[in-house]
Amino acid sequence: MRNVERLCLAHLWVAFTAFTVACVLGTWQMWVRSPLGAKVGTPSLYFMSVTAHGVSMAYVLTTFFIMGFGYFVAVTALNRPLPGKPWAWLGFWMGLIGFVMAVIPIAMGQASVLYTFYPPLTGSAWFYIGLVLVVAGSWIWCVLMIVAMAEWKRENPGRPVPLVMFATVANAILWLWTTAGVATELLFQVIPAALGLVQTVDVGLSRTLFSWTLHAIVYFWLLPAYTAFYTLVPRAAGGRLYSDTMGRLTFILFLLYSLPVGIHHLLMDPEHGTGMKFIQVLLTGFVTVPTLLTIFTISASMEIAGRLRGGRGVFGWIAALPWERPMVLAAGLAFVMLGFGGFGGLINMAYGMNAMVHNTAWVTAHFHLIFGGSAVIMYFAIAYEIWPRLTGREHASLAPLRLQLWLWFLGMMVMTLPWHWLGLHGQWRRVANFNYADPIIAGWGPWVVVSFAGGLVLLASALLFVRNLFVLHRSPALALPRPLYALAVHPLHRVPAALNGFGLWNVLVAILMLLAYGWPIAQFAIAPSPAAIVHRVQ
Amino acid sequence: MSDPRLSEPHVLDQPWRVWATVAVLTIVLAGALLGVVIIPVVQGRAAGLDAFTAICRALGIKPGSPAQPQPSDRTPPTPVSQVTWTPEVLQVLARANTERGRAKVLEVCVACHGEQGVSVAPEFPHLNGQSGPAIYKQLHDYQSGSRVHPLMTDIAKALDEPVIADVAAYYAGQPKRNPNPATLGELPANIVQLVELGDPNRNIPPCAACHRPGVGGPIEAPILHEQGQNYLALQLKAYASGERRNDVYARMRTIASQLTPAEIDGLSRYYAAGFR
Amino acid sequence: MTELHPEMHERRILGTELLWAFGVGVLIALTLGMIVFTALTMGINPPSNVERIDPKTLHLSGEFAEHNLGTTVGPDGSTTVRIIATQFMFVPRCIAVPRGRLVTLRLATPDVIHGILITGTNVNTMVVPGYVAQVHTEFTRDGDLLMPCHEYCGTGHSEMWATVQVMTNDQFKPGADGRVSCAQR
Amino acid sequence: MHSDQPSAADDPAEVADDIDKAALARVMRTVPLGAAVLAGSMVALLVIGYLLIYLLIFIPRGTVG
Repeated sequence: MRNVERLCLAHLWVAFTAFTVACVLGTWQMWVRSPLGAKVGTPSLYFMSVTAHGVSMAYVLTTFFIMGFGYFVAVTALNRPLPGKPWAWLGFWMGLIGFVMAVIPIAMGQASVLYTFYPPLTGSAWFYIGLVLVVAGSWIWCVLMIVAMAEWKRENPGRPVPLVMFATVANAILWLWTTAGVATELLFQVIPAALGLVQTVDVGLSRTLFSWTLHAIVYFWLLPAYTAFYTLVPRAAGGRLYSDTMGRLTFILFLLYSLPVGIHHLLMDPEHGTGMKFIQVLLTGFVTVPTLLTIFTISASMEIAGRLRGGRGVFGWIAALPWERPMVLAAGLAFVMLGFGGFGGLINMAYGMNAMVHNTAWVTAHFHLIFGGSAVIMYFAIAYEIWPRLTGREHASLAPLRLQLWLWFLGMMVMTLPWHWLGLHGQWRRVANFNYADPIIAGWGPWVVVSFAGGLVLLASALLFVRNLFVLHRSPALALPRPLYALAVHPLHRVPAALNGFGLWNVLVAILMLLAYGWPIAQFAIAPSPAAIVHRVQ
Repeated sequence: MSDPRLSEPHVLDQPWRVWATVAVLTIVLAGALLGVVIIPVVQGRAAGLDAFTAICRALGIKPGSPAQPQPSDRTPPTPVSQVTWTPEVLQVLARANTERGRAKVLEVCVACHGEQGVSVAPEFPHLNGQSGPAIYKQLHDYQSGSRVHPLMTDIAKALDEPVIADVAAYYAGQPKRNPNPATLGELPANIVQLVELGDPNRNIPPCAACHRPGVGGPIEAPILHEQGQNYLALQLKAYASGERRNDVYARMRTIASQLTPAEIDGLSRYYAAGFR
Repeated sequence: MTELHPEMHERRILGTELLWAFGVGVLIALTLGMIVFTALTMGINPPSNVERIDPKTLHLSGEFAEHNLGTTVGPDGSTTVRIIATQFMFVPRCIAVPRGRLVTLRLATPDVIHGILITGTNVNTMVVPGYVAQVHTEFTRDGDLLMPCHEYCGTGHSEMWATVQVMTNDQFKPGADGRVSCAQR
Repeated sequence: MHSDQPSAADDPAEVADDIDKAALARVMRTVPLGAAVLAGSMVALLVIGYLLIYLLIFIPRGTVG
């Protein structure tokens, strides 16, 4: 009853339940938008569904998965009990109650405002209050992660924090910084407007505050995948991590550069000048650095494994890797999707060129590849890896696991590659139906059908994933738990404080945020946007 | 990196602190130099702007792009409605007194719109359960001449601002009870589709996107269900012909002028029957 | 090659990583350099017109009053298009623009956030209540294009679009008042 | 992972893997050649794709400012 296993499993099952429902909704949405589904459903139903899909995937799957995985890491990597376990349960229940509070108004059609908070269109106050509770629950997790690491450091002076915990705490700190923007927007602008306490809203300010959160939140979702790349994948492949130091630097760079770049989501907005937009585009250039470092470090780690297994030549090591292991397979597929998604992102961030693709299917393709593809396929792999530890049971067969990962990869590629093409031709986002009688839109029809087929494959994969987990709960007991976390080629024995904690980096984040967001926010204090009247959906 | 055998962590740390700070500041300053100075000044020179204006535009202190001159053009306006939705107006509506509204209704409106907002003749609209802002806007438009009616123009001109709000609030608070709802008969499927889905071919948005309570559409959009069939048809025709033109930005004129007579009839019956 | 001391070897690994980071830095500089180069030589920016306007009184006076909307050619030959984006319609619904000439699109909204793009072109901007969104561009091909609303603005969002007629110089003839409307087709 | 009774077997720093030191030293002579070629060519492809889209699609569609 008191075990951390229960805590982790509770979080993970909430995450994956929301995920499965959201997959069904997403597939239905693609059907409605395709030429096959004309006259199916109504716009009211469609936007209700999009809201539920976005909230479940972006806020519930991610937050609950990251919390559950974080608790697992804190206990297994630090090899000490989790501090403040009752608090962890409090965070869980706050999140779950918040989720239910948000879902009820969505289902009643009183929050069909999508999962982004863009007043003056506002939904029911319960929707926002529920989501604030989810975030507040995750703040408890952040504090527990920080405390767990601090206590371990006190007990182990001079020893480097295990990389996997260092990465998890980096993500917790990143999340605290990230949520500051959206929490301010919700508490001071959106919730008073939804409650009817105020009749107007400063839209320029609300968009700017949301942009504070909008980019870093995606890194919050991605960092568990990166954590797995550095700490789980090399061991699963039978090798060593190429460099522990670079792992630490990578997570530090993510903390530094994923925040002061949010205005690249507002490149097409009229409330910011070109100057601040350019500065944040430049900083966005730097947020690619930790990803590109990861690609090299992890490739090198895999190369170690491949060569240890007898691979030769420049590329022979790739074939020699144990692709039959889900973690290795998922990492390989995740990198392919990261490549395509990263390419889309490179186009998005390119200042004026953003105009070519902003708010088109290109963007939807980009974040489905990066988050739905790379991050979520690693969530699957992590779940497959830690579930035996959580349940004390072993997978009876790895074949259905591999099939599920392959289906997810194929479905994602078939769904998103047409979206890039459609986006370049101007297919816009967030619509319930297209007029396929229009000569321009008519040409898009076949590609929309292809992407719908990809959606069906994704749905099959999602259902297979849940089945695999259910089967595991009834599988034979695990004989001996395998060690999970990879060693580095040269394990660190001593590291500078800068690479063993976050004091310096928090100061630098504060400075960067002041420089990057000081003027964009201050301008609304000097000259507020002319007030816009709130439009309430309720 | 220094050799870890020779130094303790906190000594090791110093270069990290210095170099990380220098790197971060250099990047931001380079960005500022390019984005706020070099790019706008060079662009401004090509567009005939002085450097100061170009930099102010890049910072968003002055309007316009640093790369282009601002257009200028002003012609005198003739607005189709004088009503604006400001916090002050919404405040007036929120503070309305339904008792005073009822007194005014019994004195003036009752003859046509009934005490409970149920109209006495098919050419007059039912007002029970109508949205307050919708009634407020129409009375104002009669007052300013944006909407014209042989009776209503003079009646509205005799009302002052708080009374308009009171009357609007009174009728808005009356329950819906249309005594003579239309019977649907065989309502064609295309009418239901027009209400729920609109018509993408003709660029007509769904009626329900604005005329359903709590949908977050235009503030002045009236509630239509259980409105009189005759009145609805008359108004759609008046919008279609341009006879009625107090819809801001011609939203209803544009839509109504695309509807066929059969659709106008069908939509009027749909809403009169009480569908939402 | 001789066996290195682990710490020396770790430093060599970090040296390799640093070399990689340098290469990556060069590539990032190349992508950013493209942006800076085209900003300097071609004046390419994201649309960033920080021009405040009261969304509540747009229809009463000024350039966004109903009959001031549409395409106007000024005395100096510059083409300006004024468009209102409102729930759930663009006014006007058909927009005439010339090919191969600089066009300035100015958009405002009286209600919620909208956004536009024009298919096959680089015209794209958010339309945020409280601001005039402005795009300067040149249309490089003629024909009918779609201009949909690309930001969710309510249930009627999917039916919100306008048509853009890109006209050749022969077709694009302003009237006496400088106004140009779409050709009936 | 019986959480309240942590076992040393869970501490990664204390669990050696079965990788032979000599074998590791041998492969480390070639690593990261393959990784550099693989990752380098992928990143180069990305940047080339970016430049192609910038020059062949974005610019011909008309400049914006």
